[in-house]
Amino acid sequence: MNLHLALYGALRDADPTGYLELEVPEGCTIGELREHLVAFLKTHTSQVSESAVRGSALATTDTILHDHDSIPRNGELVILPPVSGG
Amino acid sequence: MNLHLALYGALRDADPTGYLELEVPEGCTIGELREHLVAFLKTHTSQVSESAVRGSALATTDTILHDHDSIPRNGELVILPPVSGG
Amino acid sequence: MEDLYAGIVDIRTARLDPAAALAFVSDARFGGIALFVGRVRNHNLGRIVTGITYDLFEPLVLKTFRAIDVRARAEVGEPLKLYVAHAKGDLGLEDLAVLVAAGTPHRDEAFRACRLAIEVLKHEAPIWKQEHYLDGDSGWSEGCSLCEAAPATERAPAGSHTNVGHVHGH
Amino acid sequence: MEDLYAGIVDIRTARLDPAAALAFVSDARFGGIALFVGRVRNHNLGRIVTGITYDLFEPLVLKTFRAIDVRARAEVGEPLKLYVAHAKGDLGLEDLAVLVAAGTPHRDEAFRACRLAIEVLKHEAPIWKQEHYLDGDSGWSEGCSLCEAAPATERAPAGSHTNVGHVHGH
Repeated sequence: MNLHLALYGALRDADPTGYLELEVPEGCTIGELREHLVAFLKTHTSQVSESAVRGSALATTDTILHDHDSIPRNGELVILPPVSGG
Repeated sequence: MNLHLALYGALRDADPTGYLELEVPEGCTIGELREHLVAFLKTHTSQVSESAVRGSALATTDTILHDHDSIPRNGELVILPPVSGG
Repeated sequence: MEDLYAGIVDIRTARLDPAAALAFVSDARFGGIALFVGRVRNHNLGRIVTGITYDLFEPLVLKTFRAIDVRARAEVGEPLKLYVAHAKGDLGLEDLAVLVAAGTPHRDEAFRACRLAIEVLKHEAPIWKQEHYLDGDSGWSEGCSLCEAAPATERAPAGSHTNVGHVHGH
Repeated sequence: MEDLYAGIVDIRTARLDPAAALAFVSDARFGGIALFVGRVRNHNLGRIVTGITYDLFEPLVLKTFRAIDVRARAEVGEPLKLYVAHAKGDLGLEDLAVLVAAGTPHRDEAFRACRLAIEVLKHEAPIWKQEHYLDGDSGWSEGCSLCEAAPATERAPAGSHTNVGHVHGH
């Protein structure tokens, strides 16, 4: 399935458009998606550290997803790197 | 010696003038003065509780005095009942 | 939820307003108000800072602010009024980045609610800080991973553990 | 002492001003500001309150505020800006009674300095509160005896013990 991943914070440096398009196998979990993302960003950009990706949460606009959760049907996700507000 | 004791807080109820005049023996300490004050107020007013007087500190305009301190030569003192600011 | 104000202020159109925060949490029942103001300071980790860009994922930021409110009520009890607002966009030196205010009958609850709110905000709200330095360089701050702990939005309020004792440099 | 503002405000001529407190403790070096506002609330110990008269022994109040500043610097370190002000006279409901603000580089120091200042103020400053009730009665609040502990003005700042853990109902 094709995913649309919105980028925030340090991960904005991964692509100037503010999002990534990524193809993953059907039935992929959030944990597996993160591994695909690590591999994809290694070839796609040198601007983002692997640790930032591994420390990132994946979320819908409504809630943070756990590693064992499945990917939402609409393929719309947000990548939330480690936070530093305030 | 003759003392002029300025009244604050609950001790203002001891005298509407805002101060007391009290005669104490020469060489009297602050601790002894407090006992004179307890005795004096028992006869002078029913508006002030003994515990309020016993819980009061005696001070100059500059500093709080301890029980073993002597009374300042000018006879000017302030009685500070338990505090409740803020 | 009229006892909570949760807001995001775009620096291009408005400023965080401490007077508005104090007014919101004021109440005839309340004797104590605690306010925290976070501002852009001129240095960090030995470098001279000239500004900060804040990036927010707004839907989850607002959801986190509402979760903070639930946790604060569970921790300090009612009545409580809480104001939580964060700036977004390109902030200059001394601009206000965050405001948290809590009003309660007594001061201890106000301090505790205010502290809890700013700690949870800093650790769990999806907000990112990019510092701009005097030499023209910029960098996104090291932050707290949202993977490490269940976020505020998923925690049970009662008996939940606050991060108040867990103070980072950021 | 330009890093301390210590004030007494006569309610007949002026009001405590949180904006002035925040402005005083703001500094380009500081990322965190904590403010406490004490207001006259409409009840105490089950009685409906209509106002409070504050009586102050001003010379020692100001000396206590300066001693609070010394202790706060010893506890949280420099740099620190501190604002401490109390109202005097006949206050109505919701009038501001006390303002304490602390500005520091990071938030933890700001919270700690602010809390220390209000706790020491409440326990050691010669200020007295007379509550006025709906039924026309009035009463001076039970307070903290200045005899029981060495007052702030006589304590050594280094290693001194704060009363922050010792929270009364008042």
